[in-house]
Amino acid sequence: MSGHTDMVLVDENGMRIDGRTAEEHRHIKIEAGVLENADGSAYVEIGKNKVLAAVYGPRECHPRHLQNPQKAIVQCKYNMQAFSVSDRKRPGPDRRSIEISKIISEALEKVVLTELYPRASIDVYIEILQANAGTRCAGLTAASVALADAGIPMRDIVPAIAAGKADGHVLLDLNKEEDNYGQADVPIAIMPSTDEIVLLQMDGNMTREEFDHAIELAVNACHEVHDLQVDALKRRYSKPAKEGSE
Amino acid sequence: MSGHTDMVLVDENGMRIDGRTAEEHRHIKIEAGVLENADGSAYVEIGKNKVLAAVYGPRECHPRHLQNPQKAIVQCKYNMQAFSVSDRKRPGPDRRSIEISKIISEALEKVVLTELYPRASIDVYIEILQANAGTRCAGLTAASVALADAGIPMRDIVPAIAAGKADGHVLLDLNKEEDNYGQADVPIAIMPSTDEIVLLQMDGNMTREEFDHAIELAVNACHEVHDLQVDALKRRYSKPAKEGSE
Amino acid sequence: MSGHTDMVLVDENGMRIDGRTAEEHRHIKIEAGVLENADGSAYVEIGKNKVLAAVYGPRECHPRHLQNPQKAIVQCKYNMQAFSVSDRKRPGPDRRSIEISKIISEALEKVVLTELYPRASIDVYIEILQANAGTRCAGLTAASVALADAGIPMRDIVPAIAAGKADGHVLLDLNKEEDNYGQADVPIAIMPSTDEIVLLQMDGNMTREEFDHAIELAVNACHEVHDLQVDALKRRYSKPAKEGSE
Amino acid sequence: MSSEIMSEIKRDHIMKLLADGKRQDGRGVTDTRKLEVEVNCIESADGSARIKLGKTEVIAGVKIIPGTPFGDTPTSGVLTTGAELIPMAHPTFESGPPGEDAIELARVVDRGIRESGMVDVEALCITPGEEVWMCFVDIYALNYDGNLFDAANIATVCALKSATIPGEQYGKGENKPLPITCLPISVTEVKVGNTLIVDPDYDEEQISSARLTVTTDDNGNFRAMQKGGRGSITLDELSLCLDRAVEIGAEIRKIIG
Amino acid sequence: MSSEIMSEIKRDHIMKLLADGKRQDGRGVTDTRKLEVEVNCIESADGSARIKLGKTEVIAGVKIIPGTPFGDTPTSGVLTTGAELIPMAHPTFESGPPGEDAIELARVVDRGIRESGMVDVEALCITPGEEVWMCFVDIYALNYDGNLFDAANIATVCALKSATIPGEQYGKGENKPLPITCLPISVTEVKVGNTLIVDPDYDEEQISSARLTVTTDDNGNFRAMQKGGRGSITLDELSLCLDRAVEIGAEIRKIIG
Amino acid sequence: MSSEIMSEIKRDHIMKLLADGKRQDGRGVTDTRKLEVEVNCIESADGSARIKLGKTEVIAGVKIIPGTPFGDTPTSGVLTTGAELIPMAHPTFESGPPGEDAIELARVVDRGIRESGMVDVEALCITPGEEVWMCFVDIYALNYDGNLFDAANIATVCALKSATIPGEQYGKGENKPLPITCLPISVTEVKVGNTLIVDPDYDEEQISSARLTVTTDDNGNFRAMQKGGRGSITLDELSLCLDRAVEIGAEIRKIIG
Repeated sequence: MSGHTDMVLVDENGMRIDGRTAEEHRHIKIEAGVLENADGSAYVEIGKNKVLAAVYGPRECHPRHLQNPQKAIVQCKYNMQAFSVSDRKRPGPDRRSIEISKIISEALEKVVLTELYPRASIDVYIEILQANAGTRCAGLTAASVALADAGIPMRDIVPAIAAGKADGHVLLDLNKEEDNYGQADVPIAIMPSTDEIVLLQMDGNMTREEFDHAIELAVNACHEVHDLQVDALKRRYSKPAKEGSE
Repeated sequence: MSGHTDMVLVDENGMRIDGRTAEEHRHIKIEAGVLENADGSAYVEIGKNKVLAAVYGPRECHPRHLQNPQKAIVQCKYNMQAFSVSDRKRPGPDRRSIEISKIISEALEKVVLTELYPRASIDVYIEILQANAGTRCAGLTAASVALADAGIPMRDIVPAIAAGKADGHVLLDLNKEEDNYGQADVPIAIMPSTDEIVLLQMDGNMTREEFDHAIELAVNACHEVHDLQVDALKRRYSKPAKEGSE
Repeated sequence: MSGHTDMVLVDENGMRIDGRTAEEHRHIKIEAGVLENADGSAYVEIGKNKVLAAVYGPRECHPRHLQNPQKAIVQCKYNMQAFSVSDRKRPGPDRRSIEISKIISEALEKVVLTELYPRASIDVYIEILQANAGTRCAGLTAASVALADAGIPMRDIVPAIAAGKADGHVLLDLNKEEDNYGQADVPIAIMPSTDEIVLLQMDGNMTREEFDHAIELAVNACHEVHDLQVDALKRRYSKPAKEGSE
Repeated sequence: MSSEIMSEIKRDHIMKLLADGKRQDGRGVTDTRKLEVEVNCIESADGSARIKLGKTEVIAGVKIIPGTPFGDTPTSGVLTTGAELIPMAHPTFESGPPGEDAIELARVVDRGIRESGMVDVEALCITPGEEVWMCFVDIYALNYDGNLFDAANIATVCALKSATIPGEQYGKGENKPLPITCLPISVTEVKVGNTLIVDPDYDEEQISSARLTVTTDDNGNFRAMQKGGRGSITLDELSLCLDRAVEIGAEIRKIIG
Repeated sequence: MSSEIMSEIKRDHIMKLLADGKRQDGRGVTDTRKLEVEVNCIESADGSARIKLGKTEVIAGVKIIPGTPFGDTPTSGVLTTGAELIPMAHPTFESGPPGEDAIELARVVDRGIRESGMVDVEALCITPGEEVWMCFVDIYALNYDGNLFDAANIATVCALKSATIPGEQYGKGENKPLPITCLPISVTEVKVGNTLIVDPDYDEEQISSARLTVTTDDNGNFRAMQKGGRGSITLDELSLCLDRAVEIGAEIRKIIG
Repeated sequence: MSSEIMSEIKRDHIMKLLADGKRQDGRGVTDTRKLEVEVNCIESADGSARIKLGKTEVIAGVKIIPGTPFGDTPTSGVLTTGAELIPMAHPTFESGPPGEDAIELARVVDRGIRESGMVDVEALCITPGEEVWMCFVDIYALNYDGNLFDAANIATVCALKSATIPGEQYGKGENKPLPITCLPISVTEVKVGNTLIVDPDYDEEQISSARLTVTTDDNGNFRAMQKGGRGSITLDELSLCLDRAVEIGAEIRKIIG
């Protein structure tokens, strides 16, 4: 959020530089069951973001001292591939990806029925193949589908999307330019059956009115994302089972 | 120890740049029981040095392979906070702090009745908030008080102080300038009841006579430090117990 | 392998810059039982390469999860000392030494009768004191002798040597200049009783004919190296036992 | 008595109190603990503050050093925030490089400072494209009894507010105060059962399901938020948190202002 | 049924099939699996390829960035290859820095590319001694079902072949294709019992004793080899591998060429 | 027989001998072990020495490389000392980055060299403020049978004494000997029971309570000291150690001088 810019990100007709209105999200593509070895997997594109998620588990929890005798833990690792951003990203976890891994793990742990698998670990791997603002939401969206694809019982399938502010307008689903030169970003994830929030961050500068509007846009859009998640799972189950799982 | 300098560190009247005589130590302030969670703690100022020490234990020893079936081990970690020195110190242990942690651990293990707690660890954490020559002695002085505050049985409460040489004079308790531009530094810690040495280092250039004089100064000053340690503990025990320990 | 050079590495008489013919290896010196503590050890010089190898084991395998209930594992660590190369090498394993450690471990595991020592580890340490092209072969040659010196039953004692190509000629046992400015390098190790290959790498540019010739040279030379290995062990056993092993 | 039974009893006790709107230490659900601030306590730092929030104790120090600007912001100073949960502060904290908790803590504090523009980074330029002041904030937890987010935020804000650019030390002009534009204040609440409580202590954090930190600026605008914990919050709860963050943030700003 | 018994049964099954020259998935011993290549799938990369070799799936991306040449090669661009066996790809892969398997994989792929001169590094010079293009190849295993060596080699070759030098992005002239001189192709075989089989799947690798990777260039010359595994290969077996590497390498080169 | 009982028996044996002023290997309490020194054994180093002190064996190598001076000492060369306790040297040594024992060893050796001014670092200046010779000493324990401190000190002193500044290799003038001003020698004693013994072997170190290393220069002045171990030493014992360090140091200096 630089906040200081003369860049026109929304024109006089309310049109954004990629042709969207304020309340439109980018094109979303979701596919379930895309990897052979993982117990569950999903591929998500949101605009130019390309994300893979894979789930292994419930399986034995490593390291041991993290085991919880009452329930499973969800361990998510979010990773940006070296070529996914405009400057090459040095391999290995940085502080940003450690934080994102933590909040996605927490969001997923709310919806997974962890009490069914004491001592186990449910491992979620999110790989960002291409990043263009919104990867944590794309990653969490993909992870939820991968968990469902793995047959892990959940209270809800979690959709995530960001709203934000750029050029003084509250906008849904910021793209890279809006994120770089805009004034605020609010990624959010909900349980669609209750609209309860399981992930929320905000940075930038927003009045209460702007923020309330952003949340409204994002919650509505989350329901759309959720429909696409369910669609992807339906398509997945109508396909013949993958060869490896016979 | 650069040793090469034209700097006048001791004037014609034997007065040092901070107004002390050769045999005077800097102002010392010791306070016991300064942190809530630790089993014992102490705060020490010696001149511009500001040091916190905390003790946890006896408690289970990690990592396991360090356990001694006959007695407890003392594990000290000495750490300089990033802003404690004039150039910012990069966080994390460096070679100097690893060495200091080792020799302080060894000094303390001599006085703690470790045989009372087989397999246990007594963990001592020394944080240097502000450094101005003499932090290892200040840290060990604080650690001893923190151990006593934690109620851990000891043969003696260990005081530590350095003597050294600057501008050709043997001096007690070098300050930063004397340490930087002087000719020798001799940190020492003793058991005051027997004057046995539990910590000793030396670097620089000293004749036997100079060294003997330095040791004499430092041993005498150790007894003064010890009195201040005992005072601090008396004040501590005359205070009402800390709230957390009711 | 730069491959592009005007440097004359082989003269019109087929003579190399260090006076060897194409099919000659550098001077080789092998000594067994050179270190006191190790269960077995060897020192090898090949030209200007100077290499020490030490063996500890069979002993308990660390880390535990590497234990194999059916047999011992061979764990080799190849290390270049900081001063062994013309630029100082930074201490600690780099990617090259990790790869070399792996392929030497695999080569040795073929010949050691690992099935005699279930769950154990046989630890092989190779230290390069001085490097001059050919250290991995010198290291493996030394390690084999050290294993025999440790009394560990083996199918064969493994010799290793490289062949290569420089200045357009297929040459045995490249020296530093031939390696730097040559066109190919083929390190190889065999079991001399059967000529089976247990280590093979190649990089550079070779036709099939050149490669076949290189292999022929190297396999023949391996037998010579093997004779020197056996000699060293004979000398070792005719010496009085080292004091520490009484 | 096992620690599990202990924590079960403690949980019941806290929940029972909360049912009557009360807390272990006598506070109401929106009351913060006593705040004590000591600024410029570390002379070797260019700015520092040691603060107590109840029994939670945090020290933050600022070092300001000339350095090279980032290529995409050639006229901006650089602001970096690190936090360490040193083992001195709590028996469960371990030695070693910062773990995910310390990293999240530092990043949430950093976002509040950065996004509010508290430090005027443009005024930290020495020579455009070549040299700028780099401002390192290092935060250490000294004693942990809950709500490190707000304690670290307050310590950082106080340390920056009191900081001096050490021009003379580096031959870069005279010393002058670090240019400060506003005071971003975070307010953290946790959800215990269905109750949101402000400035939780350790026990309350342990039994809470979700956490929300909301950072506001002097105008009551939102500058940073972070939801944490393995629970959820409803939209109504979010709204309540936002109201409280503005109100309580203003009170804290008055105390340290 | 224990995994050991399972693997015993699997081994017997595979060995029995091989006795008749057959394999689990119906291939003959010299047949490679179906190869699917998608190039330039990643717009943020300067070149990329995602490939499937049977069920083994690998993505490789190239980033090309201006940098400083090495002192001993002032006019040469720099080529760097890294590989990660991320835990997404197989239940036995673990998080963390590359282990010995990933390092060996990256180095063997790197040697094939480097020694063949596939990328004309002299053409990557911007200002001699001062600035050259640095070419980073990053390889990620996405799904591991054996023969990562060949899969990673193919993905890398395809990614480099499709790569563009991003001159405009850095104000260093116009964009142009990365200069490619040849296509080095590796062919990997493993030894199961006394049979050498090409392009092994996971089960075949698990029961194999030795592995040989042979990389050839467009002329059928040898550019890199790597024997792996705890077994041995005879000179005759080596000869057979070399023949096959030339022949099969040429076929693969045709597919991706 | 368990290793604990073994060590109990060994301890009794050593203590009984010491009561008569004798040691396991026939030495008196102030006798050092046989010293063998081989200098310049490593041609790739700019100076090197491999030494044996009884069965303890250490190699030290020096590399001298042009580099940038530290800002506060623009005309001084740089001296760096590292030590590794590689697993080759003893069954209890482990692979990995230097632990606290290796770090203490390197730092004590370094202090003796540095504080004595053995190497004339002012003579290592190439261009003031810009370029100086950097002198890296790397020490490896090859076989550990006690008293690595003195073995490492001797190896380092011999390696430096034999070192050449490689001016020609870097086009920085002709080769010349590293300028040496004196020979700092450390003498290490340990306390077993109430007896101080010089140059302890492994068994003696194992049962000792305290260790004292004293480094003297050619004039018999003290340059560095380090007390180690979990025991104490009296002021009288200290005095005795200092006397011995001067005397024995002079003998060793003669041997290697």
